[in-house]
Amino acid sequence: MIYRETGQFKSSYVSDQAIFPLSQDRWMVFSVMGVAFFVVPFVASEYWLQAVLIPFLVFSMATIGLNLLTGYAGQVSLGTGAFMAVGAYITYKITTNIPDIPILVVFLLAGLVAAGVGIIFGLPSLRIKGFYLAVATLAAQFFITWLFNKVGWFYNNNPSGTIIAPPRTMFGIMITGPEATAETRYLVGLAFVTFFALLAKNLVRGRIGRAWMAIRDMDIAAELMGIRPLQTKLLAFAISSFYCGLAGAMMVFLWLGSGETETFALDVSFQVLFMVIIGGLGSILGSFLGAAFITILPILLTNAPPMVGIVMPIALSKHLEEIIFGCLIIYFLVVEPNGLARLWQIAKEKLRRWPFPY
Amino acid sequence: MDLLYKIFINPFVEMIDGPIFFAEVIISGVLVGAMYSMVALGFVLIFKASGVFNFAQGALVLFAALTLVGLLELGFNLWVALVFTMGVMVLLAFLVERFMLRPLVNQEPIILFMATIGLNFALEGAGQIAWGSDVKKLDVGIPNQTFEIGGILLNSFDLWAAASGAILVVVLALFFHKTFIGRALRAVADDHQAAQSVGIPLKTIWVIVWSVAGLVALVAGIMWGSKSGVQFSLSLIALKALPVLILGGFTSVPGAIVGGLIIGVGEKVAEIYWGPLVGGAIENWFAYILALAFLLFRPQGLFGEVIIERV
Amino acid sequence: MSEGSPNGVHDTFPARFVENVKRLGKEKIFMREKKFGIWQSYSWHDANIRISDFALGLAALGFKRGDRLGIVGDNRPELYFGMLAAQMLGGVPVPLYQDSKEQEMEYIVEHAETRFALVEDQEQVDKMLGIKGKCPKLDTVIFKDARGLRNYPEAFLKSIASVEELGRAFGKDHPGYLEAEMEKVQPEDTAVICYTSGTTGSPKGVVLTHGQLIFSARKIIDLEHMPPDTSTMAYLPMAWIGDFYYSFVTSIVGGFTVNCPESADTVLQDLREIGPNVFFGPPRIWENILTSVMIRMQDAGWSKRKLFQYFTGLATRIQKKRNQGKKPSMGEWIMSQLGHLLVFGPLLDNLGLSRVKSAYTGGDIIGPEVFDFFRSLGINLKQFYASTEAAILISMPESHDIRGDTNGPTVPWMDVKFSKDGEILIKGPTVFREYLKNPDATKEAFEDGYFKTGDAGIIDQDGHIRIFDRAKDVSHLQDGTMFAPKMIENKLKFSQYIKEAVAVGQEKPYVSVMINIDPLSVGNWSEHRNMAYSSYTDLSQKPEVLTLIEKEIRRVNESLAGEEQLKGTQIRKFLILHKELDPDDEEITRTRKVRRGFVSEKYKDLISAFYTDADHVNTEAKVTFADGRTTTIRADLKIIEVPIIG
Amino acid sequence: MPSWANGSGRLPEPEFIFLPLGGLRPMSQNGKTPLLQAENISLSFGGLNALIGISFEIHSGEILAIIGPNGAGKSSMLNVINGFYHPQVGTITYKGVTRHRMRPHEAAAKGIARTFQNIALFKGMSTLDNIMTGRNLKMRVNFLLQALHWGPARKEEIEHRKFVEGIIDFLEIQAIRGVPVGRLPYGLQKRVELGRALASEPDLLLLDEPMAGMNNEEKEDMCRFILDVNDEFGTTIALIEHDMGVVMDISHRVIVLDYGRKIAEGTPAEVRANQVVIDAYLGVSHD
Repeated sequence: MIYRETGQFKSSYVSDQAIFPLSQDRWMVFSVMGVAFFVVPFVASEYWLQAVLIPFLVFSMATIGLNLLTGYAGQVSLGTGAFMAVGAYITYKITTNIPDIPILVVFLLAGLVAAGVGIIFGLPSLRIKGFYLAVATLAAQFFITWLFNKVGWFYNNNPSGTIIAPPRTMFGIMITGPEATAETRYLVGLAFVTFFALLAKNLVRGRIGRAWMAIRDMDIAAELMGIRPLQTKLLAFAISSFYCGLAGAMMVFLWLGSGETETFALDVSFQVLFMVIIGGLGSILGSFLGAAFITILPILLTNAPPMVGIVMPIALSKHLEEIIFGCLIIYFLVVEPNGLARLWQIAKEKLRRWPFPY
Repeated sequence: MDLLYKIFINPFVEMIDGPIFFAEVIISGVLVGAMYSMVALGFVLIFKASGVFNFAQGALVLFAALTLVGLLELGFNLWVALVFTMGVMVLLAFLVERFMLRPLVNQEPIILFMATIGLNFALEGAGQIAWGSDVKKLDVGIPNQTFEIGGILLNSFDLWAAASGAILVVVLALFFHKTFIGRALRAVADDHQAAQSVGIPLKTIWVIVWSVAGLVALVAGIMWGSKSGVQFSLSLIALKALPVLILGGFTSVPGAIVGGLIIGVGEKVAEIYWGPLVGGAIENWFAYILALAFLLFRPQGLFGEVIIERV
Repeated sequence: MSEGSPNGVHDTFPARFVENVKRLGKEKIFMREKKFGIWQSYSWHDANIRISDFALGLAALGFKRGDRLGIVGDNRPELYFGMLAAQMLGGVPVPLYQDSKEQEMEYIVEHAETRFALVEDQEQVDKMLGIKGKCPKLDTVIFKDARGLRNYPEAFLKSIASVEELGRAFGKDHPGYLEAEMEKVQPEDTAVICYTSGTTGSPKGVVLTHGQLIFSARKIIDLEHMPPDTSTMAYLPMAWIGDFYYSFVTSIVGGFTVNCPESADTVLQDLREIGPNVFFGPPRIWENILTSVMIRMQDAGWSKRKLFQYFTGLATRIQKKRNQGKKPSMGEWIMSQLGHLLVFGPLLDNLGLSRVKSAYTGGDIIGPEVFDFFRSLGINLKQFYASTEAAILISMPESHDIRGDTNGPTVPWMDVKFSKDGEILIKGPTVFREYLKNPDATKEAFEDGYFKTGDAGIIDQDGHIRIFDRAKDVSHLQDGTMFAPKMIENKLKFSQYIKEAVAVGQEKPYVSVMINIDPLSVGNWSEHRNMAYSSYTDLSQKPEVLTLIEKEIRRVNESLAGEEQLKGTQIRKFLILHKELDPDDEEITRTRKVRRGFVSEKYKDLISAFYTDADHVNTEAKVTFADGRTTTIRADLKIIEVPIIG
Repeated sequence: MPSWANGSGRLPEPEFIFLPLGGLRPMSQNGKTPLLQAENISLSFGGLNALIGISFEIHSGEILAIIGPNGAGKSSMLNVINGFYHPQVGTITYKGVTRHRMRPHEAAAKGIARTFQNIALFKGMSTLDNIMTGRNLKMRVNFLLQALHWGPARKEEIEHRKFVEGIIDFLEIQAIRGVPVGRLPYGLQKRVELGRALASEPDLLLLDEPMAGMNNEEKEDMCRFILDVNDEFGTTIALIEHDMGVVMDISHRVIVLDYGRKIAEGTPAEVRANQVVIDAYLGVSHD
C-alpha cells in the first residue's frame, strides 16, 4: 500500500544494484538512521541506553558476524563467544600496553587478531561439514576461554582475573572507562555498527557473498564452477570472527566496562546463534531484528510480572523465563523458520502487491 | 629444552614409574568414558532415526534425574518412582513429537537443532521449577565401596556404572537387531521414504526413538546423579558427549561406546600427566581438540560410513 | 497543409525530427528501451547519429526516393529509427505484423513492391528468405539481431551495424547528401503505408502523408494538452496504425519519450517501472487488464476481496451518477477517497497506470461496462473514434463530457455526414488519398468526395458520435428489429469469463451467440472448485461452465432489456465453441476483430442448429498450430436456451 | 553477441554497451584438433567398475554426444573430465596438458564448465545471482574493496553484470531475472543452469542430460540454445542425452557406452546403423 513504485525505473546498473532500490525503503532507512543518531541520544534515559540500546548494538555486531558465517556461508559455529573474547582480551592487552593507540584503532586491531584466530579454527571446515563442524567450533569456545582464564599474560596478571576498560579518549571525548557517558558509548557503538553493517551488506551482494551462498546451497556445484572451497570458507571464518571480535571489544569497552572469561561463555555463543536464526539466516536486516528480539525479550519477561503486580522469587522467575524463552524459540521456529527477516519480506511483498495477492 | 622434556619425556617416565597409578588412571578414564558413552548413545539414537541433532540430550538427563529424585523425595518406592519417571519420559517424547518434530518436518537440520536448544532451555527450567534447583542426593542403592585388586584401587559404584552401561548397549543392540520396531528404526535411519513405503508411520517411530533416548537419559541420569548428586550441571555433560560423537560418528552405536572410552581415558591421562604443565583444568577442551585432530584424518568419524558424493 | 508550421519547419517527420534534435538534443530522451536489465536511453542527439548513419547506409545500398522499407519485429528503437531513416530519404516505411505467416507477408511485400526490409531477428529473416524467391523486387534484408545468422551465406543479408558502417563511409564521400535528400521531402509525400487488417478480403495499403499525420497529431496534442515531458509505452504491434500514431507520430510531433519493453513477457513489469503518463490501448487491451484484475482479486484473501467489492460497487454507483450528470453525496465522496487511498491507488500502481494523466481507447467499440470500470477506478479514460483512413482521428470526447457509449464530438477539421443506411461518411484534410495500387477499392471507398467509414452510427442530441457496429454487420431480425451484434458482444465480453463472442440473428427470429470462454479466468474458476479438465474443448463443455456462462448471459439480457433500442435483441440461445477463435485460422484479425463473414460461413452448421429444436450439435473444426500444422477437433456442443426478459 | 554492435563505438552513452560475448574463437579447425583426449580411463568405486579402459577425443568446436543405457558410466565420464572423480588408471590431456588428476575448481579455471543431471542451482539465490556466480572465476577485486563497494569493485561488478545480462538476453530469460531459482519451473531451471555454465565463458561445456524431463517445446528451445552456443561462441560441447532424436539432430559425433565400456563411436548415422549399439541400447530401452 505504501509502496507506490510506478515510475521508479533504473537506467544504470549502479542504481539497479543499489542496496535500497526503492525510494520508499531508502527514505525509511534514512529516517531510522536519523532518529538513531540525532534523536535517541537526547531522549533516551541512561537505563535505556545501558540496558537495551548498547547491548542491542553489541549483539547486532556479533549477529552480523555469525550470520555472515552461518547464514551466508552455511558454516554453523558455536564458537562466537570465544571470538568475542579474543576481541575483548586483545583490545585490553593492546590498550593497556600501548595506551597511545587510539582506542577505536585498537578495536580494529583486536578484530584482526580475532580474524586470525577464526582462520585457525576454520581450518577443519575443509574436511568436515554440518554438525561435525559445529561441534568442532566448540573446541574453539572451550580452548580459548580456558586459555584466557589460565594465562595471566592476557589480563596483565591482575589478581581479580578480570579485564577492566581503562579510560580512553578520542578527539578529546571520553569513549571508554567509568567516565564515558552512556550517550557517547551509544553513539560510538552505533557508528561502528552502521559502518560495518554497510560493509557486510556490500560483501554479501558481491562476488564474495555469492561464493559463500554457492558453497552454502550446493557446495559440489560451487566447486565445479571454480569456487575454491577452503579459501571461501576461511574468508568467511576470518570476516565473521573479525565482526565477533569487534563485538567482544564493544561488549567490554562500550557496554559492561569489565569482563572475564565467564562473560563469553557458551551461553553467549548460543544467544548469538538464536539471534541469527530468529532474525533470519542470510539477512543483514534479520541480524538487527534478531538482536533486538533476543535482547528485549528477557527484559520484557523480567519486567512484565512486576508490572502487573506479580512478585516472584528470583529463582522461580528465572526458571519461568527459561521455559517461556525455550517454548517461544520452538514456537517461533515452527511458525517462521526463516526468521523475522522473512516475515518482513513477506509483509513487504504484500504491501507492494496490494491489493493483489500476486 | 626443558619444556620439550616436560612434554615429551617426563609424562611417559611417570607412567612407567608408577604402573599401578597409571592403571588406576586408565580404569577411571574407562569408567568415566562409559558414562559419556551413555549420554552419547541418546544422541546417536535420535540422530540416526530422525536426523535431529538433539542438543537437549543433556537436559533430558537432568530432567529424568530430577524427576526421579523428586518422586523419591515425595516418598515413593524406588520401583514405582522408576516406572513413573519412565512414563514421564515417554509422555515427553509424545509432546516433543507433537509440538516440535511434526510441525518442523522437512525443515533444515539447523532449524531442528535450534529447536532442541529451545527444548533444552524449557526442560531445564521446567525440571528445576518442579523439583527445585538445590543439589540433591540420589541413592538408588548401588553399593559404593572401594576395594583393591592386584594393587589397583577400584570402586564398586564405578563398576556398577560400567556394567549397567554395558547392559544397556547389549539391550539396545538386541532391540535394534531382533525386534520389529528396531528393524523399523534402522530402516528409517537408512531411508525415510523407503521406511514409510513399508508401512511404518514416521510419527510413531519418532515417539519411540525419543522415548528410548529418554530412557537412556534416565539410566545416565541415575548413574551420574548417584555419583555426584543431581544438580544443574548434569545438563552440561551433554557437552562432554559431543566430542565423543565426532570421534565415534553421529550414526554409530559402537562408535559412541568406543569414542566415549577413548575420550574418557584420553582426558584423564592428559589431565594427570600433562595438565599441570599448563595450569590444569584442560578436561574442558582436551576432548574437543582430540576429536578435532582425529577428524582431520577421518572426517566421517571412527565408525561413520565413507560418503561417496554424487552429482 | 503546411499551415501553422512553427518556425517555418516543414510538416514532415524528418524535418520535425531534426528540429527536435536541435531543440532537445542530448537533454531529452527520444527512445528508451529496457535492454540488458536496465533502461537504456537514446537522447534525440544519440538517435540522430544512428538514424543518419542508417539512412546514409540505405542510400549507399541504393535506397531511393519513393522506395519502401518493410519493417517487421517487436517494438525496438532500431526499427522506429529505420522508419525515420527511410523517410529522410523520401522513402516509405511499410510496417508488417511480426506474427504474420509467410504467405501474409508475401502478399504485402509483393504488393508494396518493397525493395528493402528491416527485420528484428532470425525468425523474421527466415520468413524473408522464404518469400524472397516469390518477391523479386525484394533486394536487401537488414536485421537487428545477428543471433543465429552467422552461417547464413546470403549476400543480401546485412546487419544494422554494417549498414551504418556503410553509411558513415558514404557520408564522408557525399557530404550534405542526407540534408539534400531531406529537403526534397514534402508534406504531401507519403509518410507510411499501413495495411488494414481487412475484415474482408486481402489487406489494403492505406497511403498517408507526412502532412496529414502531423496535422492531426499536432491538433490532438493541443486539444488534449499533452505536456512535452509525456512518456509513452510502445507495446502495440508496429504494423498497426495505432502504434504508429501513438509511438511514432505523436512522439516526433510532441517531442515525447517512447519506452520499449524488454520482451513480450515483461510488458506488464516494464509498464510498472516506466509508469507512462499517456497510455493508449485498443478495447482488447483494456478487457485483458480487467480480466487479469478480476482473476487476481478472486484469488485474494477474504478481507481484500470484500474491500475490493465494496469500493468497486461504490465507485460504479458514483460513476453511474456522474454519467447521468449528478454529483455524488458527501458520504460517497469521502468513502470514494478512502477507496482510492486503500484500493484503487495501489491497484493502479501495480498495473503501472497510476501516473497516467490521460488514457485512450479506440480502434474498436469498447464495452460501456469495461469503460466505466476504468473510469471509476480513477483513470481518465477516453474513447475516441478513429480510422486508419482518416489519419486517424474522427471524434474525440472533451474532458468534461466523457461517456462510455459515445465517442465524443467530431474533431473540428472533419466534416461528418451519414448515408441513408446510417453509415458514417467523413471528409477532411486528413482523409487518406488512396489505397496503394488499388484504384477500384479507392473509388469504391468514396462517395461524393466523402470517405465511407463502413461504420454505422448516429450523432446524438449532444453532438456525440455513437457507433453501433460495422455498417455491413448492422442488420435486422426477422421482425425488423435493428440488430447490432457488436453491442451485444461487447456487453458479453465485459464478463471476465467470456473472451470472445459472436452474435448472430440477421433475418432470424431471435439472437443467438457463440461464446469463447476465457481459458485463464475459467480455468482459474474451475481450479477453485477442484474441477479437473484436460483441454480447452473439455473445459468448455463442462455443465458447470455452461451454467456459469448462462448466468452471465442472463445478466447481459437484463442490461439489454434496459435499453430501448436493444431490448428486442436479447439473447435466446447460446453455445460455447469448442475452440478459440484464432487469427491463424483466419477467424479473427491480428488486431482481434471477429471476421464475421468468415465465421458465419465456417460455423454455419452451428448457426443453423440454433434455429431448430436441437439441444446439441455435432461439429468438427480445423485448428492451425503456431508452426502451421493443422488438425481437426470434433465435438458435441450443447445449445442452451436462456429466458428473455420483458 | 550481435557482433555488429562492437563496432559502433560512436554512442557516448556509458551504460549502453553490448556484451563482449562473441569474442569468437577460431573455428577453422572445427572437428580436427582434439581439445581433450581421454586415454584408457578406468574408474571404480569399491568393487564396482564404473568405467573400463575408455579412450576417446573431444574435438575443438564439435558437439559430442555420449549415450548409453542407465548405469553405463556416462555421468562418471563427465565427472572424470572435470576432476570430480579421479580415475584409478588413465590420463586426460586437455589443451595439450596431460594430467592424471586435478581438483574440480582447477578444471573450472581452465575453461571446463558443466550442468548437472539433477539441477544443481543455488536455490537461495535469484536467476541473476546464480549466473553472476558463474563469473566469479573472472573477478579479481579483493574483499576489502568489495566491502567498501568502491571504485574498482563497483566497476568490476557492473562489468560482469553486463556480461551476464547478455546471457540472460541470449537465453531469453529476462522475465525471471530477479526470481529465486527455487520457484522456477523445471525447464527454466535447466536454462538458468546453462546460463550459469556459459557465464564462465567455457572452452568445453559438459551438459548432463540437458533435456531430461522437458516437454517438446522446451526441448526445441534447449536444442536451439545448444546449437547457438556452439555456433556463436565456438564452444565445444560434450553432452549426455537420452532422447535419441535430439542426439541425432544436434550432435556431430556420438560415443556409446555400455557397462562402463565404449562400444561404438562415430557420426550419428553410423552409430544408428551399428548393430552392437542397436543390441545394447536402442533395441532395449528405446521404443
